[in-house]
Amino acid sequence: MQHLLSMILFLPLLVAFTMGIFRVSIETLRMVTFGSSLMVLLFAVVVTSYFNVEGGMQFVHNSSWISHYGINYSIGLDAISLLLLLLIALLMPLIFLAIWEEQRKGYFYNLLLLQAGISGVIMAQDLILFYLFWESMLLPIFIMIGSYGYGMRHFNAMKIIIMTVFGSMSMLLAIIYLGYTHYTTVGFWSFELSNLAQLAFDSKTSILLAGAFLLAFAIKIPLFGFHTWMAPAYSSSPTAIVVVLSAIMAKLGVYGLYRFGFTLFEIPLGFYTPYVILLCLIGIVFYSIHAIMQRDLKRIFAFSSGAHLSLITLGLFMTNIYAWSGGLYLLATHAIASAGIFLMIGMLGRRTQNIQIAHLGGIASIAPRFAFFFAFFALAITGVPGTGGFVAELLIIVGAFKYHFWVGVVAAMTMLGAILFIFWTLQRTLFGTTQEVTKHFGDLSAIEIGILTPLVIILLITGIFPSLLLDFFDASLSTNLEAFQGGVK
Amino acid sequence: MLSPDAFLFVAVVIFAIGLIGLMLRRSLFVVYLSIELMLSSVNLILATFSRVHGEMGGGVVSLLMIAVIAAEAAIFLALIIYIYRITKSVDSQSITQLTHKRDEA
Amino acid sequence: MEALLSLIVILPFLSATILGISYLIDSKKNLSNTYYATIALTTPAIVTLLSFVLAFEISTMPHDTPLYAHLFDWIKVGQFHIEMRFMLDRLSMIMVGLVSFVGTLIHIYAVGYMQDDEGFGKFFAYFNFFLGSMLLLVVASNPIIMFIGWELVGLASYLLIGFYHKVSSNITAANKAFIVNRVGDFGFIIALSVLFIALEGKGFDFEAIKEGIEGLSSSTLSFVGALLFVGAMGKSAQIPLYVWLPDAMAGPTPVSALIHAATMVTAGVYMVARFGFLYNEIPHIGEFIAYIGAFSALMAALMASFERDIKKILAYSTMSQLGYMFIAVGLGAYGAGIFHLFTHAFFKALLFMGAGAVIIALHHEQDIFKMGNLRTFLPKTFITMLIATLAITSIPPFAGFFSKEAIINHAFLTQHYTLWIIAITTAFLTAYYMFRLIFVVFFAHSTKTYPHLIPLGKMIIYPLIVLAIGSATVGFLGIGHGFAHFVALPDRATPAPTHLLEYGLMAFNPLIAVGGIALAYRLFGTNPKPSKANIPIKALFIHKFYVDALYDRLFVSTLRSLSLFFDRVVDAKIIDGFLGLLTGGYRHLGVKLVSLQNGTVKTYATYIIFSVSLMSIALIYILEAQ
Amino acid sequence: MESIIFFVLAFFLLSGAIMIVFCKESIYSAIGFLMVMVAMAGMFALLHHSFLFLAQILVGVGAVVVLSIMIILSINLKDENQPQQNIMPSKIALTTLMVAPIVGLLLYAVIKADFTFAPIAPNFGTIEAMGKELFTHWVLPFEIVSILLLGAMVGAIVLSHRRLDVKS
Repeated sequence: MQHLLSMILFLPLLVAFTMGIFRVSIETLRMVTFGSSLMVLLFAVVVTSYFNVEGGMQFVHNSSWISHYGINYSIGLDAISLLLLLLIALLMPLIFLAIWEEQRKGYFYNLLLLQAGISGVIMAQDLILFYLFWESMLLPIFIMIGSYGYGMRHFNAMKIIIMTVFGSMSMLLAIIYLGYTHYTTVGFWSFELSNLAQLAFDSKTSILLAGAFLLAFAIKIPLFGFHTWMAPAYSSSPTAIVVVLSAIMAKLGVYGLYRFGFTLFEIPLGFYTPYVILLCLIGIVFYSIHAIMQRDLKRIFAFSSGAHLSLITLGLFMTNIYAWSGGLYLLATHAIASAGIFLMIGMLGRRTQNIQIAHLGGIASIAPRFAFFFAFFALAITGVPGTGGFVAELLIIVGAFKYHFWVGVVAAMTMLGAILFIFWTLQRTLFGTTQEVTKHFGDLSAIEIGILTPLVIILLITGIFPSLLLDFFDASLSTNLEAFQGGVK
Repeated sequence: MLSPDAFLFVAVVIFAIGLIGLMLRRSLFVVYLSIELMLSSVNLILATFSRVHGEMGGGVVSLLMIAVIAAEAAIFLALIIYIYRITKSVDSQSITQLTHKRDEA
Repeated sequence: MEALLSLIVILPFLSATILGISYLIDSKKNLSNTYYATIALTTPAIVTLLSFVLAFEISTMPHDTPLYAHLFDWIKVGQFHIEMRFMLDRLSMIMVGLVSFVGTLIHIYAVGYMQDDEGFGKFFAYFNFFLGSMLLLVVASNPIIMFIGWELVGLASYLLIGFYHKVSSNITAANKAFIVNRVGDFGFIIALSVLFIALEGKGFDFEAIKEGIEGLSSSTLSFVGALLFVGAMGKSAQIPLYVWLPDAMAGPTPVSALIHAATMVTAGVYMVARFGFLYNEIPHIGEFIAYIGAFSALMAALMASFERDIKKILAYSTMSQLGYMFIAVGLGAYGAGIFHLFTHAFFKALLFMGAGAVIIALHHEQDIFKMGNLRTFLPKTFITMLIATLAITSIPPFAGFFSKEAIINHAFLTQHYTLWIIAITTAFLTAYYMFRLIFVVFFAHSTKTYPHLIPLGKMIIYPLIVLAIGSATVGFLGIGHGFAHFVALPDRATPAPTHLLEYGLMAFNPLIAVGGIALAYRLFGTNPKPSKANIPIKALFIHKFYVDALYDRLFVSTLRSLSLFFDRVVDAKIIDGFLGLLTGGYRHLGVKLVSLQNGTVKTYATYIIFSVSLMSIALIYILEAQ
Repeated sequence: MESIIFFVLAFFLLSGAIMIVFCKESIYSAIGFLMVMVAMAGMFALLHHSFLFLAQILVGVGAVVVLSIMIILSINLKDENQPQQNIMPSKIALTTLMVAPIVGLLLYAVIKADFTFAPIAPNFGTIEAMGKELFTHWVLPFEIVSILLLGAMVGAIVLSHRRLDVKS
């Protein structure tokens, strides 16, 4: 039980290296990777079953790694990390199923590394460890966009890596400074989150440090102004990567803010709160309007992701229980919905070799199942009641009104924002008459339905019985919120 | 009686002239001769210090240096001929193989 | 009883799911229409039965003890505690009965109407889904659950308007409907949130709100009330959010009958009545609602008078009648408003279904000026539609007379004479445009024949007859305010009229209507011609006051150009431009440094010497310093 | 007497150096180089390094200078092949300015250190003493230099026999 988390973390790595050393055939590779992702899912489910909702940080494992600088292999989970871990564990088998036909081995290796990196980010309790995984999950993405992507893939891969690394460099500096300060004030080196949280800084330093962390996460999320890597990267990415990018990676920015930002810097983040909220509000409106005239399905939903992530971040920064619950709920449900939509865009692209909206249309009349699932995920993104997105948006909006009236009004605009472009997109993609590329559009196969159905079911359950999930992280959230508010006072 | 300073002064000045020649002139011959000049000035310094300390080590090194000068002369002159045969000139500016070439448009 | 109440909502969703999955699995079209029709019809029939059972139960109980059915806790976060709980009081009982009864009839009608459509199964999946959502809306015990139903009926409406999805303009209409509705919902959700925050900790059920609002300031309440009404504007097609309703006629006719006439569009009225206790605190907002309703009624009537599409005439007529309802609920006569809602559901559904019968008989012809003399060919349709038309023009003793008269008189008695004049004018116009339709479609061109007329099936005709009986009789429920007393809504007090005044008013309304009929007969009785836009004011009416063009210019084009601006200027020029300055600066520096590396050895030697000389200076300095 | 000899040698040394750098024709530079080497040999003699004196004359003058002159003459540069370069006063000033700190540092060190000649053994600098020193303490460098010379020889041969069509 103690090592379950480590197994989740290292199984994909182990599989990747073993497979790489033996240079197995593509058939074996896809079987084994799929099997390993199922194993990870199983482990994650086991972890969940042993998880104590009231228990705070659990499954903690701590062993010394680079002892001279106090860097430890320190991992653990609380409810929110567990939620993210479940998400990635659930999505990976689906992604492997979705790329079943893929002949290039690099896909599988990179995805395995990516899974390990993301799991590491979620579990890490040591800042250096966190940083290590944070950067290592970027590499597979860089490689995959660069080698298997579309369009201006090299440029876009460079753009995403330069912008995100720029942010994480500032974070690294801050991390090292924190560790050094711990050394000078306490007497020994440590990068353990719980230790660093005890440090006290004068206000100017802490604002700078918080800013450095914030920059890294703001680029990753991305908030308005740091977003120009987003649409190009999404449009150049292969399906598997775009699913991970939108469903998990972007969320990790928010997670990082929650886990590290709010634990380390309660007070200085208060200094940034108005600005971040402003950026989020601009983002909500800006991304929605921006998406209207995009011509490429991936870019449209990239901006939709951006708008939702702004909303999640907004929820996080308003620091009341409604907004936090809503933000985390949206984090989960939007991950599922956007994974669904991007998987479907991948399926669409495989059929038509073309995801330019202008060339699509009429799919509903010859492929009703495809149309149903596509429309379902699109509507789930707009937050139609009955899907989890509605619950989340409702909570965030209520929280926003609790925070400030006008913030609430703009936050409520998400209800308008998403539909502006999504309905027009649906019209041009699914409805109308068929065109050249959609004339022989094949409906979804049984496997594809198998991939998508779990996501649909999850979205429906989260929409109809939200208390199931909300109660799950309510305890963690309330505790952290109280701690945070206590810190501010 | 001469002081060592006099010798050293002379050596330093010759060294400086060698440096100036190295920077100032483009002709490979002059560059070569400037380098020889500097080597010789170092030689002189070695000899002087050998005398200052009354030990033979400096002199021996100086002797070895003379051999090095000879070797250097052989190589350098061979190179000059080589370059001359390629470029038909002994201009140091004509050798630009080390330049950074922009490969993208 | 509780289980029955839950079943009312759950059953339609269940059958919608079954139908939907069957339709999706059945890609080879092996399942017959009978399979779908059986499931689709059983559900509303059972729901209707259940609702009658419950109605019996409710009407024997005192009016202030509603029936509750608690399903599960929906959300419980902090003070935000929303239960999935249904409430059946007399108001929702009326609505449940109405929706399920009229819904059942329209389902039957739709089986006949959609018989040849390849999306038969899908249609009924949507239809049952709508029914469930509408029932969820009306039995919700708190505004959040109500809002869920509110949104879901919008979604169902979107799906059904765009049912013929191969024609892109239909989808445009569907999008318009959904988006405009969402604009209304935007107001709704803001109102709910503000109300919740104001009442935080006191619970959010309707009863809790009723008790809670007493402590709130009038300005908060006015704000909430006004924004709630914005939601109603969207759903119930009032100025300025009415633009979607005429376009929504792109859907199949049963959809127009069920959703865009009888049930969904009246949700706004229902909501205002549901929040009657709140609007009673803020009568000035109520007046505002009444004026919006009045102007909508008038404007819709004017547009209907010049419309040529049979369904759009009825759509404007719906909007106009909804305006009447808002006059009533705005002035605090909730009972009268709901009564008009009730009667209107019968005759407007009937009108749409009759129009649908005509349309299907004529191979999907919708222009009334291409019809005529149909009374000889479609006698049953003619009779039933005539009854409905008499009802809507408030000719006694048909249903509309009682309900509309109550509203118009209420406006007069509460001394809102402007409203009264508008209402009377609209009544005149209603009679005019409705009989214009009847005359043009059924009387004119008395020699016209239709060789290729499609015979109408029983499934289409029988519901018409049932509804015609309803349209003729349900008005009597309202005699002596019986209906209003039964519903027991918190009506604001009205001054009692003298008998003379009462009878005067009662006689006045039918007279006005008869005037309208006479005008219609004079213009369209024998040889009708479509109106031409020969004078500016007519052009204004024919072009729908240019509102569509205005909205298009104001919102659609602006958003599109803004989107392009964001893409091409903000992103590409400003943000990437700024980043470009950074990266470009880096690159330029690189280019500058590259020129230092010019490949000539001499230059490199110079660098070395230069560096050495710098070091020398430093060394001298250091040595001197020691 | 020694001082006079020193100044004469120093004069030749400096003027030879200046000739190397500032003469336009390569052959004059070579003559300047000859002067430097000879004067340098004289300097060695003044420092009682008789063997160095001999080696400098034999190797420096006899081999290096002669080889240089021979190469210059054999290439026989025409004017158009000469680097077109005017020695501009401003450039001289600039390079001098750059060199000045180095010279300054060295002179500074020399003045500060205040060296004096130590008394020397009678056989200082003789062939015998040098040989002894060379083969007792300096065998390894001596061997290394011999290898260096071998390498230089091979290198020079390879370079001069290299085919010319490698680069255009």
